[in-house]
Amino acid sequence: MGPIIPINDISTELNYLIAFLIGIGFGFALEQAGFSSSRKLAGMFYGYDTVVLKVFFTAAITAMLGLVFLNHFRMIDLSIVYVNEYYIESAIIGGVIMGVGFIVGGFCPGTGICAAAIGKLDAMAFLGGSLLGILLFGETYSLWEGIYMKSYLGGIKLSEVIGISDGLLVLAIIGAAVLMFWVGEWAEKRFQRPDITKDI
Amino acid sequence: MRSTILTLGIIMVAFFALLIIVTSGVEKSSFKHSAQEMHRLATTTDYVILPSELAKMPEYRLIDLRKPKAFIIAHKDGALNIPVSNILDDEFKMLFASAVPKVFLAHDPIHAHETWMLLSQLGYQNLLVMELLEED
Amino acid sequence: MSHHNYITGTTKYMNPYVAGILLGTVLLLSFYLTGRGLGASGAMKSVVVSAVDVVAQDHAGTSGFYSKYIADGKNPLNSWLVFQVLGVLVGGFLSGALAGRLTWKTEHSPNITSRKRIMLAIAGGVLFGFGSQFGRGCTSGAALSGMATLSLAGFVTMMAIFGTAFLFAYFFRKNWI
Amino acid sequence: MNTRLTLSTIILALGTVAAMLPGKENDSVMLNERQVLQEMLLDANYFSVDELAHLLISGDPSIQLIDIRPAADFKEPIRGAINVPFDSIFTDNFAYLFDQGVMKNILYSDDDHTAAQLWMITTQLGYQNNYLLKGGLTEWKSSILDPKYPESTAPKEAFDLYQRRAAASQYFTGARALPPTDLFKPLSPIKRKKKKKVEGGCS
Repeated sequence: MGPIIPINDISTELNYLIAFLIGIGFGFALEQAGFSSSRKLAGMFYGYDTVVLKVFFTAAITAMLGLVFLNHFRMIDLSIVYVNEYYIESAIIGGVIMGVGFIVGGFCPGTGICAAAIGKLDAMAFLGGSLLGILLFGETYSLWEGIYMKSYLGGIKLSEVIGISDGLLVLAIIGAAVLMFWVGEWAEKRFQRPDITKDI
Repeated sequence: MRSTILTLGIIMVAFFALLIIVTSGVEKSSFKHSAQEMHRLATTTDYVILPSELAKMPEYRLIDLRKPKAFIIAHKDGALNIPVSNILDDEFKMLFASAVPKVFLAHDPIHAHETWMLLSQLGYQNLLVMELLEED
Repeated sequence: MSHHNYITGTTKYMNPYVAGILLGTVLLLSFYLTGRGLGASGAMKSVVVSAVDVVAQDHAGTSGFYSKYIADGKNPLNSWLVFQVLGVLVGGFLSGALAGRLTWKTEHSPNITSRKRIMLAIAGGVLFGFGSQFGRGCTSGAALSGMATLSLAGFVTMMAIFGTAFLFAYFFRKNWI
Repeated sequence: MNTRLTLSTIILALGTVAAMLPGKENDSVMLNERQVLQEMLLDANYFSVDELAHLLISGDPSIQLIDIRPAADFKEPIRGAINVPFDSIFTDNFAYLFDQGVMKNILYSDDDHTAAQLWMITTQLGYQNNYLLKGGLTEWKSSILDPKYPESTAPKEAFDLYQRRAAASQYFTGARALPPTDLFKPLSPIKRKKKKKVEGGCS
């Protein structure tokens, strides 16, 4: 019965070891997908390389389907699994700032770490910048505290908000993703840039 | 690329197979009602009957929940002895599932009410509890 | 040749869909084992918090932001995400080594210089770091893991990140194309 | 067939299956019927009125008395009891009271009827540390507050028991008895150890 560690009160050391192993898998998958290249990541927004879209949605759907099925066969207790807490304002503002940061910097923290691991200097600069950004937020936290804590809605699920079952929502997302994959491959042909794709 | 897909496929199938093996050992509950439903059922159902009401019923089955030893010493006529510890035995499933009203004799009210809750939650119906004092 | 794969001799990445399934399986495994998803910015915050704690302990103890991570004398570096991110470093390195992608280089469009690229990367990092704290997680922690658990926060953050990036893509096209 | 089409077909098929699965609540920490039966048969889950009197007199800080009678009937409770009406256990969200790992909750009502029902519900939900007072308030009043002098033919044990009960009665009703409010303890919601929501996220 999952999640195994919180239910069975497994020791912290083993928990950290598992964290490390999961991290290895995470890093390996990101690097293999090509997320260690900022131009490949940015290609998503210009249509010449939609690998981000494909990997991101395939991964999310794999995990979603897995959770729905594991829950159905009572292998995981979804009521224990962490569901991100929703604060309307801070989620949107944070997302917008991250969006600008993404197109300017070309990485997100996870991919930046992965790219830094294989020696990309721009990724290391990006990570340094991220640390600065976090420090900046920490130092100016009192200015944002009001809006950061505003409109707390708890860990709610989209399926609860719309009022449909988890499975139906997953099917809808899969439908949207299949469409996006198709558009993505079409865009890759339409906005093809052999000079860039050869380079990376 | 095809070999990569094959390898990944094997890894994933093995992973799920492992999960199924690990979790198959867990006993599944066969409760029909959730805790909330049981709460509603318990607050809305009056399942306690008096001996006078029992006399008016055309058909019923008395079930004595005490230990066999106490049952042998003294028991009501026609009562069937099912100790609380044996209440989930397979041989009684047919009896509980039948439409005949089943009347638990509450020599020990706590166990009688608990038995009623347990069996009701498993979806059995027509369960009643008759409160008795030990002297009766 | 900077790109030389020691195994296959090519520079090909994994098929994105296969890589996605691999990533999704890792994510699912994380949920199954620990009940939580993946993340990256949380570990970086731990680094920042512990650095602030070393440099200015009083300041860290009184700040509303830092104090919750160092309360009761706990070490912010002693966290699940920090170990997970160490794993990401190792995993990324392993994959890069296997595929022959280990090189010191700065990737940028021919239209801009390396120096400009580094400056932009720092600027983007500052924004991303700031935003990840504001939004309670980055693309992996909030968007990917959030979406996998169907959480509303995950979808909203994902839409905000990618929507904004698409909107601003036009203004930064010179850096990438 | 290329990878996209293969993948699309597979995930659409799986998604359709997922959409058809009945949406049900997962109950992994809940007990199944056999485990509930085991708990029912465990004597340790029941307190007699004499044991309760002993615990109260010795001032055991780990017990929490919960009176589950309707709020309108909440009069003359056992000292220190708080009122959680049985009807409102789900509506008013008292779960934190029943689902915790520190205090021993002793449930009682007028008799065994509703208290046993509540105990069954909490037990089945997998909540721990809930106990049942045998005989309820009726038994408490007749045995502890107003003990009967045993007949002269009764065995010696009955007299010993009467002695103890008379002393307890003196303690709970006598002039030295403290006003009931003094023993009210502030309740802090304590999460049960086992089913702790995972802390996560990337923030």
